[in-house]
Amino acid sequence: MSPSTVLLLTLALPLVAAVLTGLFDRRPNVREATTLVAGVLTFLVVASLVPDVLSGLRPEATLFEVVPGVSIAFTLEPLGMLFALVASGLWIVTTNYSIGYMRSHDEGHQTRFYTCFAVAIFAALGVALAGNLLTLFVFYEVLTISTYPLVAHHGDEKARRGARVYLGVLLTTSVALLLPAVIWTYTLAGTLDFTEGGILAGKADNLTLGILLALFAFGTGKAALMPFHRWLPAAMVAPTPVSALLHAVAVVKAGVFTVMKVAVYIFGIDLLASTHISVWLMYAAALTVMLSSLIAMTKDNLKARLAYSTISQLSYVVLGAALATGSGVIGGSMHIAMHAVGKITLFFCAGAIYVTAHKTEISDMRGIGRVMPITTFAFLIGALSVIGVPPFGGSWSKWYLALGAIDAHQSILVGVLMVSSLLNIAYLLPLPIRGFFSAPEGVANPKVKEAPLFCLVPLCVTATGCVLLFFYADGIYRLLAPLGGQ
Amino acid sequence: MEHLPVLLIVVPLMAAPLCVLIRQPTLVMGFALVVIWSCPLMAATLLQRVLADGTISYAIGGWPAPYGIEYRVDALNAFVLLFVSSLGAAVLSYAPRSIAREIPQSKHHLFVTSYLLCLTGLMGMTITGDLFNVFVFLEISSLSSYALISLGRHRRALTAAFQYLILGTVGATFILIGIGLLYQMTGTLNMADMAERLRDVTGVRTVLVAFAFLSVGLALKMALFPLHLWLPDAYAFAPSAVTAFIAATSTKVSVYVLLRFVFSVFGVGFAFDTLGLDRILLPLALVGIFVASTVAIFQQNIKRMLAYSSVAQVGYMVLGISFASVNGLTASIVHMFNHALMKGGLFMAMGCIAFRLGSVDLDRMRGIGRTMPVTMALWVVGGLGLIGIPVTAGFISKWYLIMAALEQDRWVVAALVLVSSLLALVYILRVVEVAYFQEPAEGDAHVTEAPMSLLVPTGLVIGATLFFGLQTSWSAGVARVAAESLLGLSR
Amino acid sequence: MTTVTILRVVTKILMPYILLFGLYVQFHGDFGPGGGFQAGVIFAAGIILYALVYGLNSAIRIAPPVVLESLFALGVLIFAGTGVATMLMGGHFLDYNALSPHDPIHGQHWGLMAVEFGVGMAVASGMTLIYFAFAGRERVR
Amino acid sequence: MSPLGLYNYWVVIFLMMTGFYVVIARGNLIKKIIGLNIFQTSVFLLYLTMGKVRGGTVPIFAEIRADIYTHPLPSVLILTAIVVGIATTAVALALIVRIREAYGTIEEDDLDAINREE
Repeated sequence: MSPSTVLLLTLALPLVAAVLTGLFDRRPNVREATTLVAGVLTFLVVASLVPDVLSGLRPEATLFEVVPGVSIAFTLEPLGMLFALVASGLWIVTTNYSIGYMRSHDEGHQTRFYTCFAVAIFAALGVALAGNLLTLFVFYEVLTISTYPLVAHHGDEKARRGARVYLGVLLTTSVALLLPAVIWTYTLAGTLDFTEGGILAGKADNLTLGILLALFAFGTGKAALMPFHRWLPAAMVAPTPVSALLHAVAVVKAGVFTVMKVAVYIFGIDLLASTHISVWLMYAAALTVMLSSLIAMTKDNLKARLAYSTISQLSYVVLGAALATGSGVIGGSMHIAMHAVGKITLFFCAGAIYVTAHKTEISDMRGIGRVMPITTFAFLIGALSVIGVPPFGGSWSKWYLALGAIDAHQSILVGVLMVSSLLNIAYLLPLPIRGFFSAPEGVANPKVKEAPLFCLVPLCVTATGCVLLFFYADGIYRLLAPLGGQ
Repeated sequence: MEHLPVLLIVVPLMAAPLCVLIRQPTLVMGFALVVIWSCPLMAATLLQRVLADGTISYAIGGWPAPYGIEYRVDALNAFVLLFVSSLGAAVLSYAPRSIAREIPQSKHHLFVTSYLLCLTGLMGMTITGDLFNVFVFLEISSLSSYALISLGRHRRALTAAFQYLILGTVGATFILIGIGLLYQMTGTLNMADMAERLRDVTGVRTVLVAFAFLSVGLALKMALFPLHLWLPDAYAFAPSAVTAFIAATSTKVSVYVLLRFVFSVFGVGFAFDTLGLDRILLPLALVGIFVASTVAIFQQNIKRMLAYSSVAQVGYMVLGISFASVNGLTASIVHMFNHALMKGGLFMAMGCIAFRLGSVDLDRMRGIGRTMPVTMALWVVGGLGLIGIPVTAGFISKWYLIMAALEQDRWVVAALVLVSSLLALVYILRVVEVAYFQEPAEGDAHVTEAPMSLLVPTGLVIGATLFFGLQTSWSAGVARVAAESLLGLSR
Repeated sequence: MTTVTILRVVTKILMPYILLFGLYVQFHGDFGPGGGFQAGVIFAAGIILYALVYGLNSAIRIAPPVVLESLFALGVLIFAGTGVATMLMGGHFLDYNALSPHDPIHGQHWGLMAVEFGVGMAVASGMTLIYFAFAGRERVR
Repeated sequence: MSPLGLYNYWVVIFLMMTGFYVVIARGNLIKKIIGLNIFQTSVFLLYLTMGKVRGGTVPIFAEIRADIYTHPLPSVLILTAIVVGIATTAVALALIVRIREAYGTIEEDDLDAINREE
């Protein structure tokens, strides 16, 4: 099979899975098996392209010409490769987890759930493989639409209101800011292809570029740059596997991925560095990091706290892009993967606690570590990775980000990174601390025990992943090295 | 082959009286379907030939162009002919099952006759190169659409049809006055000939008055805000198939005639530089988009909601015209097509819902996403198109429109267009929430999916909106050629 | 219905002349003022007069609506059919010259005659139908 | 030419405005249709006026040979327009009859009130 066929196969697999899950409405076992098989196959297909990309090949495929000179086209480059691996890999784990969660919770409309989930993965892979800005935008919107039913899953007034905010913010920003940015870029550059070194150099004055960058940065609502972060906490009404999808695998990562991609392949980091148009974006991102960490500390609801933590972590990636240095870009990109694995662990644990102990507030979780030791331990690992403590994956991305900040002569930002790590500790560690060291209160109910196996295995897998990523970060670095020009 | 332009008109025109002669409902329908599907085939052939060889001219009665009536086919009207006839055919294929519930059987052959006449009128308006012919065909299509609308089950269909008749006739008479004044100034009725002769009399007041009468008349027929008052009732109370047909074709043809008058007869220079048409059209279009979209949000009757959305969408088409640039016109023309598909498909889906529920009220649509999953899925895809989400055809229209606005540095207009699509989001989402996230009412829990004979045509039309959201060389590509020729940039 | 003898007798006398005049106007159309539309209206007026005096039912007996509908359709078909015939004979649509290749004037003549005949038929039956449609309604309240 | 020399146009304008006013201002549907007819008639007159040539005779090609004919084309056009007008009136009257049957009134205000109640 030629690499371009493989590329299209990657996209086709989740789509086929979506159709099949829809057809197997009456047979839940077959339906979920289909999702699992599709997930494994997708991951394998994506992984099979890794050697090609490492050796410098860029597989391509083109489908339709939508506007003159711009087609629905796919190109696989390192950043996309990383995102595709993360999305398809975590799809498998999340599916496993969903089976446990959805069944033990007796959720309704499970077929709709799996179908939309598969479509969302399809869209995320489309974003990852997009060969130009238009394709990326198309899949970005498909992702928004396909996750809307997931957020509104429960169908009650609360869920619908949350979903309305979710859809409202994401569509408003993308239609009102991102779309004009895309069209404007097209009128300026005459192309939308992702090109190494960018396509905008020399095409417009600094003011125009600055406005464009702002449109892109804020238009990518999924990157949750303040003040367009409201959708993330609102989407917390969704079932936990959905939150995992939104916060770790697909949605937010598609957002920061877009920002990174635009910075690297549309503007080009040299252009950003030489014109200094992205300096304000660094500070905007830094502000988001600090503010959302502070807000996270005030939240007692575990999922809400994790949501604000996600907002803060996403801005690391945006910061990496805005730094416009090799290390910054690599650090930011790496953080996409590191945070994904760490955060998904945390959400899995939150879900597991909710499913078994029916607790949502952190203050109610005293002594949870005594009854659910594995879950709480996994939570600790995930938290440490997100904080950036060795030997966990998250430490590497923060390391490179800090290097990038130094390269860009932004010592304030180095400070921001340090302080925010401290804040991370302050809002993430209380749960395991209380869980292990406080006396059980209420949770001492004898019926409460460890989460179902389908939930437990995935969260152990991802927790292990946090550790493995620390030792195998070199591979990711080699993959991403071309981005930073190293 | 040489007779193709006139056959396109004569075939449905002759089929209409034949339907009266046949009378037997099933036979009539079968016959009409065969006839009506031949129209898109002919139109496609025409379009293909026009794109390959340039404008085709056909002299009726053998009298050559400036004296006799001429049918003149170029890329623009071949495209309009193609989509009007295709949607006409698609909706008629859907009609048999739909009208079985909504129209007494004794009137079926008259329904088909009026339908064919209406299509004939619309295609005639499009194909003819003669000004007076435009009026005649306009009245043929209008009269038959009044009759079609009055067939609605609810008695308000009658008052709606009457209101439309009054306003439609006033509009048509305005057009007639305009044509008369132009004839008085130039002594010709042939469009191409008139365009030549008008150059000598550009400044004369009679021409200005003629232009005013024509544009107001056409604005009435295409329901441009604030002359849209006939439309919501007419769409809401007509039989489902009729609404789908009229919504998909009628206003678009009026927009086409406006394009023809402004660009081919009067010329860009006169209309935009001398008269400043854009200064009138642009605000009207924008206000229309916002007011109609906002009103749509508050409708309980979903057909009525979609009707208001149609008024807003006409605003987008007119907005594109007001830019008077290649991209602007491309946006207008391609949106005529895309909107025809989306609105046609949406109203067809509404017909499926009305078929099962007997109502199109939002309250009755609770939980319909579960009881009629396919219909509702199609509806949602159509709705996403109205918002302008990528992959749907509506996105392509928005793309060209924004591009046209940006290249003229009209930031505010571009921003307003984008914000307005969020209003569409609100009214579409309102239905989606009710349909998917609320439980069906007691009496409606047993409702099942619409029959295949309704679903398949609906699915085809909605599927086409997805197809033309990706493969745009057949829609936007042709629209671009047409736009260039309207502006005199090619051929 | 009250019978008014004078009206009935006068109508009986006038009827043939009205119809004859209708035919005159019809066929004189290509020499002088007249033609299918005017003729059709005059013809219809004759039938309507009959209906007024002798009652709707008698009028419907001599001109049943079903027949009128068909005649209406047929009239339109004759008009359009002439056009198709000219096309089949090698001309453009409604190019009457083609009807008689040797003598175009004759062709014009025949073509006009056929077209006007169709128009006359359609208008006469259409007008009568409209009258029947209104006259045949029950009184509301 | 004095303004009154074009008296036909004054008549046209007078009829047009009268008809238009009746269409807008009258609530009775039948009166609306009458107004519409007056409105259309004014346009017919407009066309006929523009075809008239002063001193011209009937444009019929017959034994009488004259030098000046009235322009026949506007008359022909207007014949078509008259037919269209008749068809419109017929459809309108048919609708009015049906409205009367369905609502029991043909006054616009009453119809609006009934429609609003529903």
